[in-house]
Amino acid sequence: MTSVIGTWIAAGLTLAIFSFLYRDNPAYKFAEHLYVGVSAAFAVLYTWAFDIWPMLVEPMILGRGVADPVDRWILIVPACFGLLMLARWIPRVAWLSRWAISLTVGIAAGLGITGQIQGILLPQIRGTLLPMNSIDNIILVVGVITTLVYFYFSVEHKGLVKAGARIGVVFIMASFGASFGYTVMARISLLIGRLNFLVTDWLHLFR
Amino acid sequence: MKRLMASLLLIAWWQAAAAQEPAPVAPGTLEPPGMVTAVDAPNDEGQAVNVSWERSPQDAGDATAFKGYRIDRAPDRAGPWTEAGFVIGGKTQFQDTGVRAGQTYFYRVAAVAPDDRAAEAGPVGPAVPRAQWFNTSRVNVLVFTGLLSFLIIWYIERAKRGEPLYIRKIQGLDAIDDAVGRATEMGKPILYSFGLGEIRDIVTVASLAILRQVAVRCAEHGTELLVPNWDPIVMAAAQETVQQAYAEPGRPDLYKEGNISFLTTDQFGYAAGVDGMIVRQKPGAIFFLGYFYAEALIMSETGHSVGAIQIAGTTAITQLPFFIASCDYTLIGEEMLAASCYIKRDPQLLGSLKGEDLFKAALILGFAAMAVMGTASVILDNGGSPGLLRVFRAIGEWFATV
Amino acid sequence: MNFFEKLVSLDRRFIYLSLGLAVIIPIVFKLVLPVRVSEPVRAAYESIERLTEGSTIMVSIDYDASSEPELQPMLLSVLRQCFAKRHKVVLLGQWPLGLPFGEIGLNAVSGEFNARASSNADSIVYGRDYVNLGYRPGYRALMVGLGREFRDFFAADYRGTPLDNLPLMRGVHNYNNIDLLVGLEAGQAGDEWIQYAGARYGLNIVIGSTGVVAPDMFHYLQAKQIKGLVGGLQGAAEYETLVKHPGTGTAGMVAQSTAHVLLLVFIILGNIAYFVMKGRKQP
Amino acid sequence: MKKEIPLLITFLTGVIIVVTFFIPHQPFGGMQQRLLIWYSIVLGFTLLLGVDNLLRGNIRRMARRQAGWGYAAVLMAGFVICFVAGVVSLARHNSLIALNGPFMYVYTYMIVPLQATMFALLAFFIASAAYRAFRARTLEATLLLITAAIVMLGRVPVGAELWDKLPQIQDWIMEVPQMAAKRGIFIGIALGTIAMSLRVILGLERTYLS
Repeated sequence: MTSVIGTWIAAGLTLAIFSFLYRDNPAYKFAEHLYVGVSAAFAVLYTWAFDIWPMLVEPMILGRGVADPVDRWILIVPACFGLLMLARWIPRVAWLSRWAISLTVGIAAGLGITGQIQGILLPQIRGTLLPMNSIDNIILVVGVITTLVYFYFSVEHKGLVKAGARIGVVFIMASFGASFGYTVMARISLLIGRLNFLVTDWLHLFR
Repeated sequence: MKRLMASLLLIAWWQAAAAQEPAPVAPGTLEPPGMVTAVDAPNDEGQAVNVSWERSPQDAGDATAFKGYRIDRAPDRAGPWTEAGFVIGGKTQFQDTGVRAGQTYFYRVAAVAPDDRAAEAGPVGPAVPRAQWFNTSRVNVLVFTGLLSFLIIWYIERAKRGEPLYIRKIQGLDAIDDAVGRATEMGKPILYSFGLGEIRDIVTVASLAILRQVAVRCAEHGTELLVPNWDPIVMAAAQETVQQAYAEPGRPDLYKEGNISFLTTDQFGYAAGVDGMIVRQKPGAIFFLGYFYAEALIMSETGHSVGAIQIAGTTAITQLPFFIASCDYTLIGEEMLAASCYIKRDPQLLGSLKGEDLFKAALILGFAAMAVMGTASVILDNGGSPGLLRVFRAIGEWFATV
Repeated sequence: MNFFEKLVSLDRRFIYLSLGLAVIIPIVFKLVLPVRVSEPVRAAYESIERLTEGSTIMVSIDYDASSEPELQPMLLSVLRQCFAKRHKVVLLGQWPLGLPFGEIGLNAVSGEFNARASSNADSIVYGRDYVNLGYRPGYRALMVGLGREFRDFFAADYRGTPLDNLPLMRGVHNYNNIDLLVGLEAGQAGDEWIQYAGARYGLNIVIGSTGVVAPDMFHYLQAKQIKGLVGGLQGAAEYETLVKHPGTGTAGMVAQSTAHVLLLVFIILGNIAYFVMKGRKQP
Repeated sequence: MKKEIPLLITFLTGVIIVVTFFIPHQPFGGMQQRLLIWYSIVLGFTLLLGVDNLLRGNIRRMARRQAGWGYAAVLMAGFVICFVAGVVSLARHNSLIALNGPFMYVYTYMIVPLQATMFALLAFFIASAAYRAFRARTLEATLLLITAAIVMLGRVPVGAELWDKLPQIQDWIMEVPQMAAKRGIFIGIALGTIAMSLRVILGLERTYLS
């Protein structure tokens, strides 16, 4: 029974959002605000259940799963940084949140440098070192080179560079076209998913 | 003749089949794995030992006939043994992370049958886990890190010293002045959106530089400039930028703080809000410069429908097709960053762009050279001299990451 | 107003209505078309199929309700294939709003298998055959950190059971103990898995992604940074074909086809109208 | 003080992460792991940042009976329902995502339909945008249109019914020319990211401190 009620709620909300297609209206606004409220509660619950509780409360306060007292009490440092992040809520000390932001930005930047080199540059360069013994290889290498030429900003685009950049644009546009086709596919899939729900899960309740 | 061939084939097949047939083993026999080795895991903190072995003859890929391998560890050849781990059949390696640096360890590996009978091989050792001071498998990353850091920092320094660094002309930029002019002629406002970028996104920083340019032109012509925002922090930065820009041609009186507004942090709420502004105010020119997600399409299509001149720019690859289709000019990816350098002449951006460019030049030349070398080496290899091919492959291998 | 002028100023609600019909009619009548399996999807399937029975596979739920129609069928197919091969599944998530989908999927597929099972050994049991670790914030930092020790981030599973109390996790400490990662991606997390777990630790990765993300994955595929790629609802349908268990992916393919054809017709009409009108303006 | 300490924190953490990438020996290896754990913990708090803003604004709207306060009440009701359901789930089932808990009920019947339908709207928007905006105005746009058409047809079963070569052409476009351009673009983005990260660590780039 509860799932039948649930399905009706879900169907009602789905139709409320779809009603936006006709024009903006109170049903849509209702659903939209409900969504924002619900997802805000979601953020609070998740921070507690998957961050503060298992990563801080359990190891630090309850001492579960940590053998070394150093490992246990050093967690005060990230706990303080986490609280500093929330300093944004109090305008007078909002600047303190910069400390916490700096920590995340510094670590992300540090990971980014070696990560981009090891994760993108090296393997992608390696994948482009190819002999010109097939049409595909030729097109591939020409495509990579001319795209890079297009994004080369510190020489004037004339002569050979201009020709290269022109070819680069052709490749770039073809790739955007492909992205467009795939994106269309994705968006239609989402619609199929929703209409599928309405037809199979909700309408079959009538039968 | 045919018959002879057939019988020959038959014999050959029979012999092959006989060769493949395993040595007769009594059912239920369990033989230990072969060739067990245990060595310190390279390039680590000294917290692991790599144990490897050859498969037991009974380990033939059938989980019902063979369970796996149990790896035992002991501080001495004589024991006492403790189980370090267990892996399924088909595997020939195990990394033991339950060890301490500097201690001595011995290992044995047991083949285990489904009924838990075990046949042990070993012990082998001693293996001593040691910490390394440099991860030798990451030399290539170090070389690239050093090279790139040097190029970028060096060019930033040069740009800071005021050395002029050339940046090519970028098409969409001239269009900015035209667009502002057109909107002014028509007596319509201008709308500028950062999309859903945060202040720490590089593209938002670049967009602020372009906003400044747009704002200066607006102040000169007395055109109204609307900047609806998704992020409150970006909004604050935009207000500051526009206020300064209006002072530049001496029109601070025209600056209206309310025009640079905060809408909502909800994605579709923001899109609906911007759409509403476009439909009501019918801006003559619209700028979408920043980071965009799915809302890009909704907003730019609405802009197109009111006939505004639209200039877009983003590093969000997935949204670029929609901008290209619905906008008059689109700055693609890095072009957007270069555009901000072109306008602002900020030594940091300028210098790092130049450094990146130099690296790109090296890549282009490298790719071309390797293509020639690869082709030549394949031709030579077909001609019977594989030397060059080996060199070609070795160069490729240098870029391997793991 | 002549025909072309009308065409140019077509009410968008007319377009909305025709698209709605193009999608809903095939769904109501449950039309099906045969699905052709492409190479990247087959490669993804094979990389799970070729693993020794009982291998450990990690599945990352990096999507939420907004792309559930595309990625959930992939999750179900992958789980069916894994459980049929008796592979162990370790599930976790990088998108907070998506984790429940992982739990729903595990529950549904293990239920299917357990309904057919006759003994405990045949059943799919939590803790022995699959584990749900849950969600932790951190993205790339988490991915790098797991390369050293899972327990530093997940001391316990999502219900609070310590990892060492779960038989499956007892021997799992880092990526050395994971045979394959299946990343189901609706955004950046896939790139991060490839760059921070794949390139750094040599973790084998298969990506299932939304149609939006898929085109940005082919360069990884060519450089062998990923073993296979399942892209969008079509990819999901192909995977369903391979595991011989048609689901919502296969069912959606006719609607997908009609919608694509309809859109192309609109694009062509729009262009005809555009060129006719342009021609008239320049007498 | 207000800027120096944050800059120092960024510099130190960034440098430690880069250095420990190359030096596995203690104390470096352990230091890296510790920082990564801290990052994960601190990042979780950012989930909370928007919540306060949102709630405060809406409570104000309700209290002052401002225009649209009814919707603000809906928003608050949504928050309270979901929050209570989550607390009950945690208390009774020891897990937020226990399938029979009230939180999953709210998730399945409210969050999923709302979020999924919001995104499903995009299918309609893309259709009307395709009709209105996708014109072969320039050579670039034409090229984009042609590739898009091939991919859209070749990617679905109907493509093979129309012309059996279409799926293969589609595969080839994705795997060769499309991939080549993306590789170029992503190499560019990687270089940009590296440059940005470097400037951030060295304290040259400070916009994130606003």
